Amino acid sequence: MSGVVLNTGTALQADAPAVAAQPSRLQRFLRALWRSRSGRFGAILLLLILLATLGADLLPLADPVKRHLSLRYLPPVWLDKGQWAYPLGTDGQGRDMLARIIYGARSSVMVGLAAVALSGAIGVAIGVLAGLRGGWLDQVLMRVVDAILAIPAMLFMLVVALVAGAGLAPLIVVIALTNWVIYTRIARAEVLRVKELEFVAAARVSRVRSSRLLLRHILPNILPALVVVATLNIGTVILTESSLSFLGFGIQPPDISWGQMLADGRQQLATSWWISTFPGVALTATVFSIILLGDWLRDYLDPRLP
Amino acid sequence: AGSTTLTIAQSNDILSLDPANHENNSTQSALVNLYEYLVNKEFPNGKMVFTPALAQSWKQEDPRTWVFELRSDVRWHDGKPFTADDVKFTVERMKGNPKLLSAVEKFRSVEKVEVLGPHRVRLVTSKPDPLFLHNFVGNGGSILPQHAFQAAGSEEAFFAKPIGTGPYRFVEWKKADRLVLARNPQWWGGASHWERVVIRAIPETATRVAEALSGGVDLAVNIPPEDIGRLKANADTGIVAFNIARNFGLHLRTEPGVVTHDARVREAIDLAINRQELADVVADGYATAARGLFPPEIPNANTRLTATNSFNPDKARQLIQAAGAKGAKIRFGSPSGRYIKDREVSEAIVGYLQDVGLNAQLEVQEWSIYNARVGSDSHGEIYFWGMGSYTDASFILNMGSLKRFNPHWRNAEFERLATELPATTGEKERQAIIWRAQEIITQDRARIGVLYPKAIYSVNKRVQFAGRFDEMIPAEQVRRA
Amino acid sequence: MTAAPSLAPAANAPSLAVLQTRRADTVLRYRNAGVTLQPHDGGEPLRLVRGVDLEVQRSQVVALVGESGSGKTLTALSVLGLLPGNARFSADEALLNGRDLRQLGKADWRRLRGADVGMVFQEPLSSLNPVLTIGDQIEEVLYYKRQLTRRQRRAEAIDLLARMGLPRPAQLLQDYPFQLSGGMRQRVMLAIAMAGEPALLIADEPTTALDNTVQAQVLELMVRTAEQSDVGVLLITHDLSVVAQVADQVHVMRHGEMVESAPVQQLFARPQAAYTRQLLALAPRIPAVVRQPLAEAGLPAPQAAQQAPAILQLDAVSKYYQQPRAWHFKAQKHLALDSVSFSLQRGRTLGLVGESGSGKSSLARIIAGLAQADGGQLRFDGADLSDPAVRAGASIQMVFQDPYASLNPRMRIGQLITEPLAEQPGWTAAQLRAQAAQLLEMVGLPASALDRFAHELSGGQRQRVCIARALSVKPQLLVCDEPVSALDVSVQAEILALLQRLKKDLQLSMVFIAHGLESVYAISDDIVVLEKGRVVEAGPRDQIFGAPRHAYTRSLLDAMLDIDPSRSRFRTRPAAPAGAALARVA
Amino acid sequence: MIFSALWRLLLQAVPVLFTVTLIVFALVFLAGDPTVMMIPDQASEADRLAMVAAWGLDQPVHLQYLNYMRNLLHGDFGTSYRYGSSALPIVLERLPATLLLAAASMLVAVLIAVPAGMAAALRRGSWVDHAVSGVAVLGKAMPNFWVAIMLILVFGVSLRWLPVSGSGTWAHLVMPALTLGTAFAGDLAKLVRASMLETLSQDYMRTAYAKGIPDWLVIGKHALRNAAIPTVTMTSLHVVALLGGALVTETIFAWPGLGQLIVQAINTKDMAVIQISVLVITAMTLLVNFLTDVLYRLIDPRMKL
Ligand SMILES: Nc1ncnc2c1ncn2[C@@H]1O[C@H](COP(=O)(O)OP(=O)(O)OP(=O)(O)O)[C@@H](O)[C@H]1O
Ligand SMILES: Nc1ncnc2c1ncn2[C@@H]1O[C@H](COP(=O)(O)OP(=O)(O)OP(=O)(O)O)[C@@H](O)[C@H]1O
Ligand SMILES: [Mg+2]
Ligand SMILES: [Mg+2]
Repeated sequence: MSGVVLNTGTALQADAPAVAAQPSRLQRFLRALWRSRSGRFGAILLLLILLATLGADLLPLADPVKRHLSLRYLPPVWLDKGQWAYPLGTDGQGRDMLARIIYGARSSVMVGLAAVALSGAIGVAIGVLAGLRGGWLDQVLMRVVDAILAIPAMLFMLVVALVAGAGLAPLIVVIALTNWVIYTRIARAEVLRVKELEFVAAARVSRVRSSRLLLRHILPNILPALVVVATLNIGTVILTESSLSFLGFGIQPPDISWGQMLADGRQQLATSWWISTFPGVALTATVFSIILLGDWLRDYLDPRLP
Repeated sequence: AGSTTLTIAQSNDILSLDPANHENNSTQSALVNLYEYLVNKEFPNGKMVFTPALAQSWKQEDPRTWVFELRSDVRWHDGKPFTADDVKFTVERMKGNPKLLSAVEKFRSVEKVEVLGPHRVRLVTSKPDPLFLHNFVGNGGSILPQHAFQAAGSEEAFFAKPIGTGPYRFVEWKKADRLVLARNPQWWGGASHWERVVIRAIPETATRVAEALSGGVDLAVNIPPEDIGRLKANADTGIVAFNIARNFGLHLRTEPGVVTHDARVREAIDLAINRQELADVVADGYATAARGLFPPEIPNANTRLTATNSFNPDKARQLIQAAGAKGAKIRFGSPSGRYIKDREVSEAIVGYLQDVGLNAQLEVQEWSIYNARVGSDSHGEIYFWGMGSYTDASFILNMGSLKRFNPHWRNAEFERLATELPATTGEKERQAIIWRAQEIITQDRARIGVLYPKAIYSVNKRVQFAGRFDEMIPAEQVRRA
Repeated sequence: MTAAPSLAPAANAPSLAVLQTRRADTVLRYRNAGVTLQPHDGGEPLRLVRGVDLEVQRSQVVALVGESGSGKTLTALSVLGLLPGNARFSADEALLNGRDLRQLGKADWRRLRGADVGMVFQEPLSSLNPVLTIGDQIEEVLYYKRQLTRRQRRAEAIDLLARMGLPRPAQLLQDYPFQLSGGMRQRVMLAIAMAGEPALLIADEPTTALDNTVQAQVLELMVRTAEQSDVGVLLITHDLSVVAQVADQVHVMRHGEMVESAPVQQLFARPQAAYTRQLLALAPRIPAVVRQPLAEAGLPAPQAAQQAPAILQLDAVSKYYQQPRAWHFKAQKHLALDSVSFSLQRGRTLGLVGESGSGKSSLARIIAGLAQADGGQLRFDGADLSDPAVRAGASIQMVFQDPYASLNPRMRIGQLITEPLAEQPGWTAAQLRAQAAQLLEMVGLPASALDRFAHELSGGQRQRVCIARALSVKPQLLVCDEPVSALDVSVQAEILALLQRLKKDLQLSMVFIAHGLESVYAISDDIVVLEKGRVVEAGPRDQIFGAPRHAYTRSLLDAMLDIDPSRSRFRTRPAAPAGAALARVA
Repeated sequence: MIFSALWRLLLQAVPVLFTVTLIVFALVFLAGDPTVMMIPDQASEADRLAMVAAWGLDQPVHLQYLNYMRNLLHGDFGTSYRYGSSALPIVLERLPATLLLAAASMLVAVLIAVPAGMAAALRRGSWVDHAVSGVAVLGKAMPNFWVAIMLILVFGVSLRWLPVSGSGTWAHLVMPALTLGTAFAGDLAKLVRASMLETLSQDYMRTAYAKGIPDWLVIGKHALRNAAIPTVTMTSLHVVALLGGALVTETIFAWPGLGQLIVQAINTKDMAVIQISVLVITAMTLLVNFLTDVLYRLIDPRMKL
């Protein structure tokens, strides 16, 4: 043959040092997070919220459910008649707002995390199944998804609350019951995309078992998109809890949640604004930080961006 | 809103234009402007009396027979005259249709209706009915036009554009938004006061208060005590607060196996509650502390059941100690937002119970679930109930209703009284039975009265309205200031 | 052979000299131009382009060549003031049509673009706005650059398209880019660039993505347009045969610097820079002898293939695709493969050629088992491949066109290449790793690559990984679907050499698909020519290349560009260009 | 393609609508006896049972469902327990208000988000970009009812510019539309920004700039239209979400939409009304999806129907 010069030498050696200096994945992740201004802000904010939530018992806080009928509607400390013992004031039952907000974070954050984890697991499993199998199974599952989307969440709520009673766990179940369809849709779309990618075809040619195809090739490649959706979804779910509280279906006393405080205090927004505003700020800050993190994650996981 | 329009904000939507097919006070409070009763109930000086309305007068020919003389100058909104046939039609319509919600309470004792003349009608009951006149007031009591039903062809068609005899004509009903009524110039009581009456449904309290403040409505019901200051401070608005036919009470389980089976525990619960503090602080003074189950305006209400000296936490602690129930878990069910301050009251009571050594736990439920639990007997040891719209304290002896609310409570004397009452006709004797029944049930603490709440309305300064014990809002009684 | 075949003496050198003296006709002149880029993350500024001298005159085609990333596009963009926001341009002199590019404001740039300089961008489909009609995209230039009325615009647009040799120009105005073929799109791009009657036309890799046949058409058109409209052309490419065919003057760039500038004949005949020499040496080519009639070349007449057993046999294989249509319930059936039959003998390589869309990939996927044939039969070693058991036992592997896309980005190279093995019982992790290292060595990669991810390798390295993976199970048949067309010239050469060596060492049989005929020639024993899903010609390589029988094969071969500047098919002034040029100037 | 798309719409609609009736029926059945909610306190158990029988609720559940479906196929959509009249008109009556609010909030969102998102994309990294992103996230993170009440307090009570609640005039629409629109505008602005950035980095944008035509034309014509597809997708999802009624917002502003109706129907277990509402929403959703597909096709000729 002619015209083709054998040249099997490669440039690998040249850039070998770069490999040695490669930081670990976690390090790279954290470094990238620190470099992004909004990502850093969101991470710190969320960390503070989580710390306060987990360490609430260690903090010198008042009892969040203890009523002081003589100290009702106490304004925050920087206003007239505010007291240092109740830095953020008290509500209509004379309970310490600061303690309630910090303890309330538990249910709100818990609902967000647990409902998203649960619905994510269900939704992804079904979506992957529909996307991989295709055919009639896909059609049936997708029609069910369409139907679920049209059925108001309230109806599920009512049934679950009747069967299981009100409370944190039923609430999580209900949100998961209506929320999984989001993940199903995204997982299915992603599977349909990924399964057409050439590396999947390559794996097929290599006669890779379907379980391996799923675990090694498909799942890892649909996960980034799902992780991003999930982070953003946590914020939405926390807001859903507050809407449900507004309708009387949220977390019920004696459990405390921001949504409940917000919904209860809305009547007093004009007279004792702090009762509804502080939980609102806490909730907004949490959702804000999660969205910021989610946005950052989206950029981080996008291979096209440096 | 022009000065000839009256706008009323209610806290829920009108359910139906059929006065016999809803169980909702605010619906009826709107419909009284459209339809009328044979007689009215008034509460001068805190006592109930019947006054003439479409019936000029009535008399009892024997314990089972009543004759009404009807007004002859009454016309339906379509101009046709009102006659005894309409009364017969109204009564018989109810008896023929079990789906009508008012059928469970209205005209049950009526055996037959005889039209004696165009404006005279006789009703015969199957047995003596001391509460007979109550049939002609309240939900289901509104008289409907026979001719218009026939002309419309179907009930649905009639209620699409209903007519009555009342001071205001139907104009438009936009569900979940507003009912619009207009002046009836031919009303028998003289031309009505307002050109237009608009009754709006504003479920969100904060919005209702905002509408009142901004002058969007003249009258707004269900104002929370916290907003009173704002409404008073506002130049155009003031408030009225008045007694109403409601009570807040607790229902306790009595069957064996639950901790409240022990009478001592039930008594301790009763003693632990500081009703005065609830009334003064939690309800901001807009409620009356009482152990009774009916406010005093209700006929035969036992006025001896007051809250005086009922609060005794020390004794309660002793009783609990004695019963060995210290730290016992008590589940306390409460609705939230159904009645004014319902949850706050419940939260406070749970606090009192904890103070005397019970491990009380609040279980707040959304209303429809809560209500279903009452029906299926699945609440915990205690649940909160706001009863209302009763006509007479003899209601306590309604065994059907008792079964629903206290399915496990048994008391031989009470049951004997319940069988004796229908046979008893004398005013005095009846009162003795009914008072005793109230005593038994509160002493046994199957039900414990807590408060008689008041209604609070916001009233724009351009109108005057004092509020009614039965919570009706007849536009004719709202006057330009 | 190592160098370009018999170069003609630099016949038109004097004429070029004449052209260069006509300074009045200089459209673009850069002296010591450079582009500096300030990275977003605040690092050191990068000098991406430096010391570039450039001169383009009317009617002259100046080529800018160089490997990928050498700064060609940046240099071109600087002429239009379209450098990225964080890039800075500097030069001792930068004149376009007499205007100093270093002192232009925003509005000046806008006036200059389209009117003084028009540009044709690299990818024809992505460079046209997908949601606007062709007419819209041309007419807006006519409106803003030449202030034509609506009626004039339409007439002029039709005229432009017609001049570009596009059929049905009036209807084309209503069409959207996706409705046109690659060649048509490229011509539309050219029409847009020419709509403002610019003095300078810049064409950035205008034919890289195109077929041989279409490439020839587009080049022809460009050169013709330049001549007729008296436009200077700056042509950017890395394909030396294109340069040889159309350029008058050539600049070679590497790492942002100009390494050599010379008239075209001189550059091909006497390359000065080492890099230029390397480029010329790597360019794949077909021996000139083959391109002459066989008899002339004195080659033996084509002979029938030896009677070795067939490892793969296709018998009337067909494939349909569904195409949905507006206003119809039923989708249209589209026949992508129409009774394709051929056989491949053990140990031989079969080259599959044909223009874009002729069904090559469809066939490859069917052979590899990624798609089902709708008719016909495939036999592997005599056994019917439609039998799942036979399919499971058939050791067929595939190498895909895009090495990056065919490697899972989230798996390490070591795992990737032994994945087919891991499916077989009896392999321990350590054994797999050792095997992986061995495979890497075989394809010429160091063991250090085992723990890397695909994105940490270069394109050529990735394709080696793909080959290693395909070879891990010691397949008997390897299907390669355009394994080199996405790669640089130098890398292409590497991969071809590797395949060649492995084939010999491992006794592989191969199906090799490419649209670069040079590489097919280099590697195949037999050739099958596909046209619209049908086999039009099949036979031993030298017979197909030397004595094509079918007209379609001939047209494919004719469209190949010679890497010899003296054999230009496009220049209309080969012998006496000076005269032509002078005549125009006069 | 239009035909087959319509055909596909029908083919999808039937199983979805069927599934919906089945799920809703099962849920309402599980939610328990509706008569409990209806009867007055005075009623006895016998009264309640009489009502159960009158409504046919004493039949086995599968017969109830079959009965319901048979009536449905005969065009009888059932009777509302709560209103005592046919359920279909009750639901249809609420549709205009719901659609009006959905459309108005969509308009608000688009009018805010498109310019904001474009400005952010065109000045990527500048203070405009940061401001848009910040406000967008904030808009999403604030609970709807909080925003709604604040709007009422400011514009209704303090400034008295707008009517506090109700429906009827355009002025009534402003605050509910703002509440829903701004919440969605945040998401939409971020999406517009992202797709704008994506579009701006495309090769054809360079071609457009290289033509030397005015910048507004490059942005407004070449970029915006290409960035429109994801925007349309998201907007249609938003509209679909609002079809079910914006419960919270409707309640606060006393807006007589489907959301309030459905909540009340669920609370009273008003089977017929729940069924029809959900069926109507499903049908509307499918229709919106179809129209979205048609719109895609108008924007981008490459889209398949
Ligand atoms: N916007 C940019 N930001 C950072 N680096 C860039 C940018 N544009 C180009 N470069 C870098 O500048 C160098 C020259 O790029 P250029 O596009 O001019 O190369 P080229 O010669 O046209 O290559 P090819 O043949 O691959 O098109 C490359 O290293 C490229 O990575
Ligand atoms: N999945 C598919 N659906 C519909 N049509 C298809 C599909 N795949 C290929 N085709 C059509 O089949 C024909 C052959 O396509 P194929 O990809 O095999 O061509 P090719 O020869 O590999 O072309 P290229 O050189 O451009 O890769 C083309 O007309 C193509 O449009
Ligand atoms: Mg380039
Ligand atoms: Mg191909």
